[in-house]
Parts: sequence; structure tokens; C-alpha cells
Amino acid sequence: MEETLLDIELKEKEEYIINMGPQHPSTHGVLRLEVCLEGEKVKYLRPHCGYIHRGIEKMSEKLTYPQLLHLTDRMDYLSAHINNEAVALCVENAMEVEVSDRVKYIRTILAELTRIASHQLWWSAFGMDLGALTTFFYGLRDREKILDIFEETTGSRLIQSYITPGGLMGDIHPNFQKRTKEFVKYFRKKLPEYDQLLTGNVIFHERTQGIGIMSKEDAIDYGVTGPPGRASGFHCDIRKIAPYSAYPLVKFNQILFTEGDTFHRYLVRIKEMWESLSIIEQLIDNIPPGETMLSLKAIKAPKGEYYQRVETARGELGVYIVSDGGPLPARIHYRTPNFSNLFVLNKIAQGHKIADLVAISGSLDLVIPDIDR
Amino acid sequence: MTREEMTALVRGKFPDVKLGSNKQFPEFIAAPDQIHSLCTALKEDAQTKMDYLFCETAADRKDGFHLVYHLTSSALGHCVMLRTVLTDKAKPEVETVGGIWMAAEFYEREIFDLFGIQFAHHPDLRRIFLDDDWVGYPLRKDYKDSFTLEH
Amino acid sequence: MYDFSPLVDSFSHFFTETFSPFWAGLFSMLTLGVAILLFYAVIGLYLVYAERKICARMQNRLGPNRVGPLGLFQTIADLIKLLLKELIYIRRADALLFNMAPFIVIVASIMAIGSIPFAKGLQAIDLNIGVLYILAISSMGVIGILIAGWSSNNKYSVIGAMRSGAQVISYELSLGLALLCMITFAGSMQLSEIIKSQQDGWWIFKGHLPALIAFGVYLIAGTAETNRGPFDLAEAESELTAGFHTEYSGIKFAFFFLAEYMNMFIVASIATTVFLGGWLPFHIYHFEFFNKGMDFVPPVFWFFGKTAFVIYVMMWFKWTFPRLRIDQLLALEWKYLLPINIINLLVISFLTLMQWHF
Amino acid sequence: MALLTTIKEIRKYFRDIFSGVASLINGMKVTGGYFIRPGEIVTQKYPENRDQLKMMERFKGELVMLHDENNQHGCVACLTCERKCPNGSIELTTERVQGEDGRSKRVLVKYIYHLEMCTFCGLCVQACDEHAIVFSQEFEHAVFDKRGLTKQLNKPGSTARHKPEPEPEAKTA
Repeated sequence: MEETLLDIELKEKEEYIINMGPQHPSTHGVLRLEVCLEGEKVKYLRPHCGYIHRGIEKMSEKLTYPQLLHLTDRMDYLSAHINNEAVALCVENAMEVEVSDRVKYIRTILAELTRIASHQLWWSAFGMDLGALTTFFYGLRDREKILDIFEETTGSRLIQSYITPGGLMGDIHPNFQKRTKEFVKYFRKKLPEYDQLLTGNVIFHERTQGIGIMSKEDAIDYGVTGPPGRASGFHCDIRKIAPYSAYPLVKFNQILFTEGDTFHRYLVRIKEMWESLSIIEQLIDNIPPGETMLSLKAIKAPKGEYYQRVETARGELGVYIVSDGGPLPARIHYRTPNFSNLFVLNKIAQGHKIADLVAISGSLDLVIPDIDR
Repeated sequence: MTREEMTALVRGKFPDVKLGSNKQFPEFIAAPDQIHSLCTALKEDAQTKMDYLFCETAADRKDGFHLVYHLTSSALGHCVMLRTVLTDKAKPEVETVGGIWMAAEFYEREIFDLFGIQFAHHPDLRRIFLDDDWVGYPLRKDYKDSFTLEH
Repeated sequence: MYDFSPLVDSFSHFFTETFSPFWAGLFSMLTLGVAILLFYAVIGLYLVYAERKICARMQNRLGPNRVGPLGLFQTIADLIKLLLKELIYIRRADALLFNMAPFIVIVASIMAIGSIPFAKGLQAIDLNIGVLYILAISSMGVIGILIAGWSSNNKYSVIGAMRSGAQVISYELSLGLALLCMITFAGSMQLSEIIKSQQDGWWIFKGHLPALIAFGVYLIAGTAETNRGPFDLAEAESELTAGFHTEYSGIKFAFFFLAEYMNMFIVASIATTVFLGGWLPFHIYHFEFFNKGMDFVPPVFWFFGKTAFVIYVMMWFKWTFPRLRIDQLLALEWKYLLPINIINLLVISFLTLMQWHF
Repeated sequence: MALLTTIKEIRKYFRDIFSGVASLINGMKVTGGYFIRPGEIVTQKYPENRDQLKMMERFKGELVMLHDENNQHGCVACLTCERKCPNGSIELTTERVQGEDGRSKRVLVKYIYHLEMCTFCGLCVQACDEHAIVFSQEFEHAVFDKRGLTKQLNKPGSTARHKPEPEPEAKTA
């Protein structure tokens, strides 16, 4: 590798640099953080990504629109449904068709289930980052119930490929509503346990409160969206700003805090799980009958450029399609939330201890394939 | 702010800026040497306050590289789309907007990595995803390597 | 009722009568050493197993269940695996120190076992400064950890070792003071004497609230002393990968691993001896029938039962709490535990002076 | 005044300790509660419970071609699945034969499925109008040799099921 100016500068200063990653328990994937330390304090850090860059945008140029699903699934694999929904909505907007209410309802319910599942996994992993090892199993235990719902309806647990341009790959399973209601009831009982175990814990408070404070200006400047952005007071919930699917029909609160520290990033997600549960409850009994797939001759966007924003579990996902009118897109760009969320780390982790760096990067909830694409 | 108001405002300040045809967002097409001042104006004008750059990307089109900026205002909620066309495909270069929005710094690194567009005055223009010794810019339409399949 | 001293005496008689004094001494030492080593291995392995089972149950899992019935031989299989594994040598590591560190750690914990009274007469050496000896020996382990971290030539290891050094040095204080409280009550540093002073009731009951506070402080400090639970900063898996033993493999890693569990056992057994009456059975005042029944349970069971309880509490800590940060760890010690401890010691001295304890 | 603040500080100090310890005990209640009553054990003893293990009916295990009792499948070799597949995991070998009515017809020779490349998106099954291919619930895909993952889906000697010919009117319309 070529030595950059910065590297030479570092050598002259003889700084204590450690590489967190690409294989490190706290980076949850193949991300490398080059951390410069002073004692235990982080002086600055440089993220290095691209370890699992797969060139999804290049591959997308060779695929038809329905075929895009299996790639978008694999960007942010914890929000697979929502990623698919983004592409589907973008293509539907381009074709100027509208799916039936049934599809909208089902998409929204699936998206909210995905959000809960993603936050559960995050909660588990965040506890692990802080050294509370039991949270991991409780979170995954409850997540398993959602994955069962997904498996029953879509046939897959993680990478579902279910929401497609024009509707859904198939109708929901007859058990879907019953199971989802059971889950909501179950999880409403389990969620207070999460608070009991971690949220109220004095050590947890000490570890997270006032750590990694991100101001609202920084959040907007760096484009930090999703729960980290909302913890800083950035009004960035696409479900509110530009409602899509069935979101205009439901009542829910956008969780906003102004503190912007690790603890409030945590709190946003915990409260979002409650909101998601209430969204699901509002929709699950009222799924209207209707077609699940529009009968379209060919799914292709007319000539032009289209942009669709959706809110994944981690922030704003944008799909930018440039079409020449053919069956293949001329260019697809995915504005992924984690890509923007990652780079603020250098700003907010400076001056904190290395243990806090783990907590902060955990609270940003980075999914590495989503950064690298 | 409606589309008409936005158009009037931008055209008032930058008469050279052409109007794009995008239906979703008001679209303005500026010359490469104008884009930086246009962005600054949009961010600093009290009526627009475009403080959030939510997407910056490029596309390889027939007439050159299209650089597309999607802006919105976190307070006022309106969006705008800017476009600049770099016709010189051999040596595309444009002024960075990283000084205006921090987010742009990293989007531009990505664009540089995959399209090879040079951003002048960028503080840290390195490859972000690919290896430092990678040859070529994969998202260009004429890019070929040993993995490219002929259809 | 169950006195092991005749048994032990008969052994030493056998040695002194059969061999010359030199050989007798050597043989008795060897027997003792082998016995302690065996005990060490078995207890260490089964503590690992117990921890895995306990945390599994807390986490709605089954835990080890493949090797042997209920997975009982899992840790033995693990040990065999570790024995067979390659020992990795780091090129730029300090070879001598690197190889020495695990032995320092494990020797420190083996030596401490020698003075623990398991039952009446079942004690390798009954020093008259037993508590002091154990404190001194168990703090030797940190030297091993420091050496391990330093000599591995790994940046994570150094951070882990430095954390561990700061941590153990601070918590030694609380540990010592908490024990000092009880020594004040008992009036002796000899472990057998301390147990004898609890014939009419364990110190945790006799010593009113101060003894309870001292017990709490001891538990916290002891957990910190063993680098476990919420105080496992030296290893801090999510921050430092494995901390000071990142570069160790095979049996050397197993030494660190075993030593951690044995240190836990030692801390728990000291707590048992000093606070919970050692091998003495549980008695209720003026409830002779019950007391007689309790007396029938052999003292070894009492000792290990109480130790197991303390170990369970320490495991419970570990599997519930998030890890502290290094500065919070030190703040907890110097701002909370130490002042509380000193005041507690004052109160206890006063109580002892006035003879107000039972 | 100074005394008052000192007293306040001291009260806060002790309040911190008590609330801290209370929160810790609160957390220990959860784990301790599960220790006493574990409730549902999530661990599955996998190879032993193979018999009870039943995947969901829609589970996308691997692609199979349905054959009836006459060893006939429904594939009409229209190649839609091959075209729909995003990563080329389906390869069809077809040949033209003379049909009974004299018109040349495409029939299936080999239906090759590359399990190692499949991403289980389900586009092929959705696209198949004949319902000739479905996903099975098989999930144990591990093999020792990579070549074992390339499968021929039509059984040897199987033939295409005859479909009632479409009405001539419908064809012209």
C-alpha cells in the first residue's frame, strides 16, 4: 500500500496506533478502525471500509428490476424487507402505478417487524459490546419469533426477497396475522425486561450517558440519520417527512431527543420498538382484501431519473435509478444509511476512552455490508 | 417552498442555470464551475437553508459524467436536485462541496473511487472501497477487467 | 465430630516411622503437592463447567450437553484439546518473560490453596498469619498478568495488562480492609482461629450490619481481584479482543484460564472462611434438634456448599452486568468502596471494643 | 450555606449508592429469575431432533422439479426460469422434436440447477406458469465435494407431461 502523507506524519510522531478490525469483536463485521491512542484516550480514528465491497451498484446495471431484490437484500441484511420496499417503491413510482391497499398494509407490517428484529439484534450486540453477555441471548430469543413469522410467509428467515416491484411475491400465510398478534403480545411482556436488565442499570448509565455527544448540526452536516440522528434532535424520520406505503394511515410518534449521547441513541431504539409494536397493532387486524401483485406486462422504468427515500432500521435509504427506458437500469445508486453514519465516528469518539469507542460505534449500529455495498 | 418559488429564486441569482425535467424534485443544471457557488448560495440563503445533502452521486451517460446532488432542508423540508455535466470524460474535474457539507467529503471519495472524478480542493481524496492499487474506475460504462462477462 | 486431624496425623506418623526425617519430609510434601495439584485441576475444570451451565440456564440455553452425560466431560475434552494445540511463539516477544508469565499466575493460585482450611485438620499449612499470606500470594498473580501483557509485544495486551495492574493494586486495598474488619472481630489472623471464633455463630450474623457491608465490599473487591464479571477489563473481549492473553495459545492459555477460575475459588473460600464460618455447620441458637441434624453433615460439604454459593453469586454478577470503564472502576474503588470500608472498620473496632457483637 | 451543600452532597452520595445497588439488584432479578424458572429453552438438539424438525411449508430449501407417478414432469422448456434467474444458477438444455401434430416442439433434455450459486430469491418458481418447479424443505445442503451442489432436476427417463393443446381460436386471437 502506498504511504499517504498522514502515515508518514504518524511515523514521525511515533503515535500509539491500534487497528480495531477487520477482525475485531466490536466492529460487528469487517470494518477496520485505525485508532490513534494517547494512553487509553482516542486522539482520532480513521475508518477503512471496503473489505466486503461487492460492487452491488455495478451488478445492478446488469439485472432487471425484479432481479434487483436479491442484491438489495444483502446490503443491510437486517432490514432486508425495507431495502426491497425501497426499490419496489422507486420502480412503482417510475411506472406510475399504485399497489393495492393490501400490499401497502402488508409491506408496512413487514417493515415494522423488520425494524423490531433489527433493533433486537442491535440491543443484543450492544449489550455484548458493553460486556453484558446475557443480553445477546435474550435479544436473539425474541428475534427468533419474528424470523419464524417471516419464514412462514416468505420462506426465508433473513434474506427474504419478498417485496417486489408491483407487489409481493405471494400472499401472506393464513397464520400470519395470528402469529404476529401473538408476537406483539409476547414482546410487550418481554420489552420491560430489557429495560430492567440494561436500561435501568447504573453501570450502563455510567457507561453511556454523556458519551459521544453528537450535536444536531453535526448530525445534519454528516448526514447522520436514523436513531443516531433522531437522538441528536434531527427530524429525519422519512416515515414522517415523506410518508410511503401505509404510514400515512397510522398514528405513531417520531422519537426525538436533543441530548445526542450514546444513552439517548439507545433510548430512541427502545422507544421505537414500542412505536413499531403499536403500528403493527393498528394495521394487523385491518389488512384489506385485494390483489397482492399488479398484473404488469413488463416491469421497466420509463426514461428518466427517480429517487425514493425510505426509513430503514438504521436511517434513510435512498434509491436513485437512472433509466433509459430499457429493461435494465442505466445506473442505480443506493444512498445507504450506514455509509453516512460511519464517518461521524471520528468526530464524536475523539477524547473518549477506547471502551467508549466501542460503546459509541455500537450505538451507531453499523452494518458493514451496508457501508460497503 | 414550491417549485416555482425555488426556480425563481435560483434563476434570480444564477441566470445561467438551466431547469431540469425531473418530476419529483425541482432540478437545476449548472455548469461545473458554478456548482460550488450554487451550493453555497442554497445552503446560506435564509429562504432555502439547504443544510442536508442526502445524496451525491454520479452517473456515466453519453454526454459525460452527470454529477447529481440531492439537497433538502432539515428545517423547511423542501428538496432540490442539482446536476452538473462533466463533458470531458478523459479528465473529469469539479470543485468539491465537502467544505459545505461534511457528508459530501465521503460521497465524493466514493465517486472518485468508482468513477474517477477528481474533486479539486478535497482534503482526503483516496480510494474508499477498492484497493489503493486498483486500476480503472469500475462504474464507468467502458470499464473492463478479467471478471467482466460479455453478454 | 468430623475431625480430620487424626487421619492427617496418622499419615505423618506413617512417613516419620518408615523413613528417615529427610525422606519423610520430602514424601509428605510430595503427597501434599500431588493432592493439591489434582484438586486444583478437578476444581478448575468443574468450575468452568459450572459456569457454562449456570450462564446457559440464565440465558435459556442448555449449555454443554454433548460430551458425556449432561456434558460433564466437556471441559476435560477442552483441556485435552488445549494440551494438543500448538504453542505459538511470537517472533518479537520477550521469550523468557512470555513463557514465564503463565507459570507465575498459576503458581500464585496454587500456593494460596495451601492454607485454606477445608475441614477441621484438613489444611496443608495453618499459618498464624494465614489471611496476610493469602492476600500476599494472590496479589502475586497480577505480576504474571503484567509480564504476560508486556512481553507479548501486542498493543492490546499492554493495554489489558496496564488496566489489570491499576485494577488489582486498587482493589487489594478494599479486599484487605474488608478482611481486616473480620480480623478485628476474630482477633486473629490464623484461619483456624478465625473459624474457631465462629463456633457460636458466623461473623456475617454476629457482626450486625457492618459485617454485611464488609461482606458486600469483599464480594465486589474479590470479583475485581479475579478480573471477572463486570470487572474483566484486563480481557475486555469486545474492546481488547482478549487483553493480556491475546497471544497465548494451547496449554499456556489454559493456565491463565484455570488460574482465573481458581482465583475465584480462592476468593470464595476465603469469604467462606472469614464471613460464613468456614466448615462450621449452620446453627440456630437454642434449637438443639436442628443443630444436631446440621452437625451430621460433614464439614467438607459445608465448606464447599458455602463456597459454591459465593461462586454462584460471582457468576451471577458476571452474567448480568455490563463492564465498567477503567476510570469508573477506579472511581468505584477510591470514591465508594474505600471510604465505606474505612468507616465500617471504625464502627467495627468500636463494636469490638464495647463487646457489642454476639 | 456551605454546610447545607455539604449535607446535600452527602445525601446525594448515599442516594447514588442505594439507587445504584437497587438497579443492580433489579437486573440480577431478571437473570436470577430465569435461572430458577428458565421457561422456554431455545437450544435445539439438532441431529437428534431431525425427526421432529419440520420446516415451514414455504421454506425455500432447494429447487426441485415435481414428478408424478408416471415419472412425468410439467416442464415445457420455455426457458423463463433461466431468464429470470439473477445469477445464472439454472441452465436448461433443450432440443427440438417433431410433435404428434407435426409441429416442431421444444422439449427438456437436462435441467441443471447450481445450488451453490442460488440465492433463493424465488423468481424462477414465481415465473413458472406450469408449476413444474418448487422449493423443497430440504435444508441440509452440506456436501464434501463442490460438484455435488450441481444437480440435475429432471429425473433420468422422465418425460414432459402432455398439456391439453390450446384452442386454435385462442391462438389466433
